[in-house]
Amino acid sequence: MMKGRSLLRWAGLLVAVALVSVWGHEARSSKAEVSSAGSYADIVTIDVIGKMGNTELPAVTYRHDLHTEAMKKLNKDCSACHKTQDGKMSLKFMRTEDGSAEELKKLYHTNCFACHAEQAAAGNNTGPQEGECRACHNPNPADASAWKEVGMDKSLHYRHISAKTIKVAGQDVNCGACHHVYDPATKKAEWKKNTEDSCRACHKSEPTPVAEGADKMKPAFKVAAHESCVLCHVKTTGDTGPVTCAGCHTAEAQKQYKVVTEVPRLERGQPDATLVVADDLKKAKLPAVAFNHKLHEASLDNCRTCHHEKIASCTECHTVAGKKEGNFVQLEQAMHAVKSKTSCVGCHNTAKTDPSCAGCHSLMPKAAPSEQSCATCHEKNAPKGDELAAMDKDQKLAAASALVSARPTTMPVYGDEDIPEFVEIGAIADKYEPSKMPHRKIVKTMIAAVAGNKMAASFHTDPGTFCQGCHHNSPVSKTPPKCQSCHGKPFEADKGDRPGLKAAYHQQCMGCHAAMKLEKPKATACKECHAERTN
Amino acid sequence: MEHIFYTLHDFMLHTKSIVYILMGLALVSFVGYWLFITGRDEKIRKY
Amino acid sequence: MDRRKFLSLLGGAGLASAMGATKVKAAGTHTFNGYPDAMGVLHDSTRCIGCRKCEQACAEVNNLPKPEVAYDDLTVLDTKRRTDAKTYTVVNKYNTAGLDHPIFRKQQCNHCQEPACASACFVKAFTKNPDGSVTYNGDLCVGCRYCMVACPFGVPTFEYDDPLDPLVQKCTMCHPRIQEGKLPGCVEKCPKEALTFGRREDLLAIARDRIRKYPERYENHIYGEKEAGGTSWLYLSAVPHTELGMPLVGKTSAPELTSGALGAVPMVVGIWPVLLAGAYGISKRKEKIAAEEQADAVREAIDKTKADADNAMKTALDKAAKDKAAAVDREVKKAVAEAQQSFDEKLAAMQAPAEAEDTDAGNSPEEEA
Amino acid sequence: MSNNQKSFWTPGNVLTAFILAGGLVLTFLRFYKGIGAVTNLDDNNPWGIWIGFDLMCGVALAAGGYVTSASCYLFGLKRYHSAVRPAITTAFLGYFFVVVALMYDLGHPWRLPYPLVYSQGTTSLLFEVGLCVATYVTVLFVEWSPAALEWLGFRKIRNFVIRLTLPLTILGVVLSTMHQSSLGALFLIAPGKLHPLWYSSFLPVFFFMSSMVAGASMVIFEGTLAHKGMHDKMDETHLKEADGVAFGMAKAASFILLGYFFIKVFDITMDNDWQYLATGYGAWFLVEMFGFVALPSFLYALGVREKNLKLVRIASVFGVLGIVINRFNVSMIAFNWQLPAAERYFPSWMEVGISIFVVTLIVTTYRFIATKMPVLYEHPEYKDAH
Repeated sequence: MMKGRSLLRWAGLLVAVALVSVWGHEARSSKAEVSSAGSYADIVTIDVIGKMGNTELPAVTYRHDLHTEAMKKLNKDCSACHKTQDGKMSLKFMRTEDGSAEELKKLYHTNCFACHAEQAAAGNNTGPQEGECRACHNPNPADASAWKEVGMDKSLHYRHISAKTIKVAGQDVNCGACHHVYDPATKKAEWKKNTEDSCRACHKSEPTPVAEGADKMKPAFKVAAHESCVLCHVKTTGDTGPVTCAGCHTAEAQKQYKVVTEVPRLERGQPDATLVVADDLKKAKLPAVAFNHKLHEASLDNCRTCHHEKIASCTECHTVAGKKEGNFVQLEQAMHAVKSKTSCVGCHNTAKTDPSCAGCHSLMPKAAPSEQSCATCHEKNAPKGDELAAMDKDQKLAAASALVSARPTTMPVYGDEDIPEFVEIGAIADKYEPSKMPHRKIVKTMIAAVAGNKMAASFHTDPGTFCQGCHHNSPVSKTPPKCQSCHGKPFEADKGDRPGLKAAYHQQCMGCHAAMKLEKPKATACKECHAERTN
Repeated sequence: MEHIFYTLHDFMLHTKSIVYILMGLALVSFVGYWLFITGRDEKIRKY
Repeated sequence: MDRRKFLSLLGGAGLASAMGATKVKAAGTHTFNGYPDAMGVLHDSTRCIGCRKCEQACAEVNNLPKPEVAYDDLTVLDTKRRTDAKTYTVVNKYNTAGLDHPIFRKQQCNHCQEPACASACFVKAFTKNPDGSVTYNGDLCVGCRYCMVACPFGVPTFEYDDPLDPLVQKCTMCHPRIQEGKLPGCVEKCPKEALTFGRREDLLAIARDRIRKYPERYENHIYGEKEAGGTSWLYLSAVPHTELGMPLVGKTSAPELTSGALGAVPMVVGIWPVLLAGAYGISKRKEKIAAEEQADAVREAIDKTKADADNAMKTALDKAAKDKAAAVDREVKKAVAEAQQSFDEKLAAMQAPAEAEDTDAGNSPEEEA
Repeated sequence: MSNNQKSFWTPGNVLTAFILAGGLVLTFLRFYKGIGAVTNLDDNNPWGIWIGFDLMCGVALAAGGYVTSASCYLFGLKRYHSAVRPAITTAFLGYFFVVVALMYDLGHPWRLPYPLVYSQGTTSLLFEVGLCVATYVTVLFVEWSPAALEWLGFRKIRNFVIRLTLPLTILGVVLSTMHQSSLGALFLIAPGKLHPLWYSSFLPVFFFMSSMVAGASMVIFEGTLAHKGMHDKMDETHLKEADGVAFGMAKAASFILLGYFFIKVFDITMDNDWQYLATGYGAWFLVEMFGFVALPSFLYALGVREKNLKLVRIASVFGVLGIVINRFNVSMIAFNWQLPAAERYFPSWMEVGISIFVVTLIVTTYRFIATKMPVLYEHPEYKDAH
C-alpha cells in the first residue's frame, strides 16, 4: 500500500542524513595515535590565543614530556622549541614575546606541523598532521592530569642552600641564587640579606609592575618559578634537580625526594618569641599574646603557612578593625577563625584529630571557647593596654621571651596515689559481672601518649584538666562526681539528650577506643570487659 | 461532630466513606430523574 | 413565598455554607501534622556497634522463633538480610567508601506519620495509633498483600506457608509495651543508646542538636523527618543514608499520592451518566427525525396517486358521454377498472418500504419502556 | 459442537478435561499447603501472575462488554446489536472468573466480602476496585440473564430485565471507567518501586484508555475464534453483521491507540524520563510502545482502509498481546526494578498452571453457554427484542 512505501522512503532518507553527518564529524577528528588513557603530570593547556579572545576551536591540550622524550631520541635539546634571549631561555614556544593572535596561530601551526610532517616522513611515531584539528584542539583529552603542586619545604630548602653545585660568586651563602628583591635605585633585582621571602610574596598569578608605577613587569609566579627552578636545573651539571614536569609535579617523584630531618634553623633575623600586639590598644582589652616563634618554626615545615602573603608581622595587615591589605580579616579572626588552617585556633584544632588526642577531644562537642582556654594564650601576667603602649620594641621582645620561657614544658598531672588504680563498675550489673576497670593503667597510658607534647602541656593547665576527658561537664577536681550522679534512667524527656548510665559508660569507653584506633577489646566482645554472670 | 483529624489518612477515611454513600444515592437518583424527565415523551412509533 | 418558608430556606443555606466552611478548613488550608504525642525512635548509626542485641530483644519480646544462627554470632552481618514473618528487625553491615570501619544500620517498620499500608488496606486492618506506632489487626486481613506493594520501605511480610490463617507480620514498635509505659524491646536492650526513644518532636530536636554539636561526625540529614511524609523512626548517619541501603523515598505521603485518583471517582459518577445519557438522547433524536420524514414521504405519495386516479376516471367519463349510449357503460366499466387497478398497485408499492422501515426502527429497548 | 451427534471425546475436549484435572490437583495443593508452596511469591514480590495476569489482564480483556453495549445502546450503532450478547457473555464470564482466580491469590479468600460489608477501607484504591467489580459483576449478570431466561423460557422476567437495559448500560460504563482506571491507580502509591517510564500520575487514564482498546480487540479476537468453533451456532443476522462489527471496532481501536500513544509520549515528556530510554528498560518500553501500540494501530488502520478482515484480526492479536504486556510490565516486569536480579520474581510452573486452568474454565463455560443459550443467534420467540 502507498502509505507504507512512502514511510519507508522517509526512514531511508533520515538514516542517510544521519550517516553523512556522523562521517562529516569524523573527518575533523583525528585517527592519529594519542597515548592510551592514563594520568600524566605534563598535560599543558595552550590557551594563549584563547586569553586574547574567543577562538573557533578549543584550547590545545599538550603533553610536554612526550615531546621532551622525542627530542632526546633525536638528540635535540630544549632549544629545538625554546628560543634563548640574552642567555636566558624563554619558556614560550619558538618565541620570546607573544605577538598577535594571527601570528601566534601561524607560529604554532607552521612549527608543529613542520616537525610532525618531518617525523612522519622519517617514519617515526609522531603527532597529528595538518587537518586533524581535533587531535590537538581537544577540550577533554582521554588522559587525566596527575599534576600535583610542589613546594619548597624545609628539607628541600636545606638541600638547596647546602648544595655544593649552587654557588653565588663572592658570597659565602647561596641565598642570592634564588632570593632577590627589586631595587628601584639600581633598577635591578638582587639579593638583600634578611629580606628573603617566598616567591609568591612578589610574583602573583599575573605579571605585575616591578614597583609602583614602573612599566617594567615582573613575571607571573608560574613563569618565575619555572624560570628559576627549571632553567637552573638545566644548566647545572652534576648533582641537580628535575627538568621534566613529572620530575616535580607527581606524588611519586615527590616521595622519592631525600628528606633531611634535622634542619638547622633558618636565620632571617626573626625573634625567638614575640608579642602579638594589637594596633589599637584602646580597643584590645585582653593581655597581649606571647608567641613562641621558634617553637612554631620547628613544628611547621615552611614559613608560608602562617606568613601566607609575605613575611611580616600579623598586625601589619590584620588590625582590630580590619583593613584592605588584610582583606578586612580582623585580628581576632586571623587568630581565632576555627575553619581556617592559618589561624592559631584553626591549626591547633586540627592537631586534636591525632589519635592520642582524639580519644577525648572527638567526644567533646563543638562549644564556645571557655575563659580558661583564652587565658592559656592571653596570659594574665602579660602586658596590656597603656603598660604595653609604653614599652618599646626590645622591652616587648624581652617580655615575650620571659613569658614564653615561663610556660610549662610538661603537662601537670596528679600523683599515682591520687589516681584510683581500679574502678569497679557494677551499679547496673545484671546479665554480667561488674567490670573491674584498670583506671590508673588507662590514665597513665593516655598521659604517656601525649608526653612531651608542648600543646598538651600548655592547654591542660590543671592536673584535673586531663581527667575532664571522661569526667566531663563537672568542675575540674581531684575527686570528680561519680557517673551515676548525672547518668541514671535513660530517655528522660527533661534531661534532653543525656544518655542513661549503661549507655554513658559504653559510649565513653567504646567511643574513646574507636577514636584512639585501639583494636582490642572489640566493641562487641562483652566478656572482655565484664564476665558473663553464671548463676 | 467537632472531631479533630491528626492524620490526612483519618481525614480521608472519614470523607471518602461519606462520598461513597452519596455516590450510590446519586446513581439511583440519576435513573429516577431520567424516567421523570422522559415520562411525557411521546413514543416514536404510533402503535 | 411566605415569610417562614423564606427564613427556613435562609437557615438551610446558612447551615450548608457553615458545613462547607468546616470542610474547606479541613481539606484546604489545614495541614495534618500527626498525633502531637506520637513517640518515635532515633537510630544513630554512628553509635551502633552491630551487636544484634536489638534483634535478640525483639524476638524475645514478641516470642518469635530463634533463628538458625545464634544472636552472638556476628558473621551473619556479612550477608545482606531483610525482615521476614519471623524476624521483625535485622541489623546490616555496610562498608562505605572512605571509611576505615563498617557502619551498622538497623531496619524495621518505620511507623510512618501517614502509613502507606494503612492507606492501601481496604479493610482498615492497619491503624496509626496516637502513640505513633502503626499496628495491624489480623482478624480483618483478607490477605491481598497490597500493603506490601504500597510500603515504600518494603516492611510488611507475609506468612506464605500458612494455608489456614496467613497473616502480615511487621514491627509493632512494641505498641503493647509502650501502653504499659515500657520501652520497645530493641531500645531497652541497646547497650549504647544507638536507639533513642522519645516523643518524635523531641527526637527531631535531639537529632538537630547532635548535628550542630558534632558537625564533622554527621551527614546533615535526618532520614525520616520528611521521607514518605515523615516517619516515627528517625535516622542519623555519618554518610549519605542511601549508602546504608536506605531507599530513596520522596517527601510525598501515601494518601497524598492516591488522593487525586480517589477524588476523580465521584466526578466520574457525577459526569459520566450525564454525558452518556446525552449521547443516547442524540442518537435517539436522529432516529426519531428519520422515522418522521419517512412517514411524511409515504403520506405524500398516497395523495398523489389518488389524484392521478381521479383524473383518469374523469377523462374516461367525458369520453364516454360523447359516445353512443350503447358503448357507454362498457367503456366506463373498463376505464374505472384500469384506474382502480393502477391505483392499488401504486399504493402497495408506496406502503411496502414504509412498512419495512417501521419494523426496523423498533430495535431500541425502551420502545417497550 | 461437543454435544449431540459427534462423539464427546473430541481432541479439544480431551485436552480440556486433562487441564481441568490438573487444575483441580493444583487447587488442592494451594489450599492444603498454602500460597508459598505453589508460588514463587516472597516478601519483596507480593504480587505475581495471579494478579498480573488473572486480575489485571482478565479485567482489561473483559472490557468488551461495556465497549460494545455502550456503542450499541448509547451511541445508537445498531449494527453492533448482534455483537452485544456475545460480548456481555464473555465479559460476565471474564469478571466472574477473575473473582474465582482471586480466591487462589488471597490469604483469606472467605473474607473477600469483608471490605464491602464488614470493614470499609475507603482510602484504598483496592476498595474502589473491589466495590466496582462486585457491583459490575452483578450488573453484567443481569445484562446477560436474558440469554438464560430465554433459554429457560421465563418471558415475564426477561421482558422486565430488557427494560433495564439503558440504565444498566450506563451503570456498566460508569463502573468500568472507575475500576479499569483504578487498577492502574493501584500503583500510584508505589512511585519508588515502579520504573519511571511506567510510573505516572496518569496511570489511571492510561489503564482506562487501553481497556477500551482491549475491549474492542477482544470482541474482534473472540469473533474470530467463535467463527472457527461455533459457526453453526450463528444466525444470518449475526453472520451478516459480524464483519461490520469487526471493522467498526477496528476503526475505533486504531484511533484510540493513536491517542494512547500520544498521551504516553506527553507523559514521558512531562516527567522528563527521556534519559531512561537509553537503558535496557527503555528498549523494552520502546518495544511495547512501537510493537504493541503503534503497530496494531497502524495494522487496524490499514485493515479498515483495505477492507481486509484478515489484517484486522492479526491486528487484534497484537492489540490483545499489547494489553497483556502492558499489564505485565506495570505489575511485574517494571515493578521492583531496583531489586538485584536474584530477588526478582518469576512465576513457578504451578502458578502458570492455575492461570491456564482458569482460562480453560472460562472457555469451557463459554462454549457451554454458547451452545445452549441464544447468544450467537436470536431466540425465535423473541424477534421483537431485536
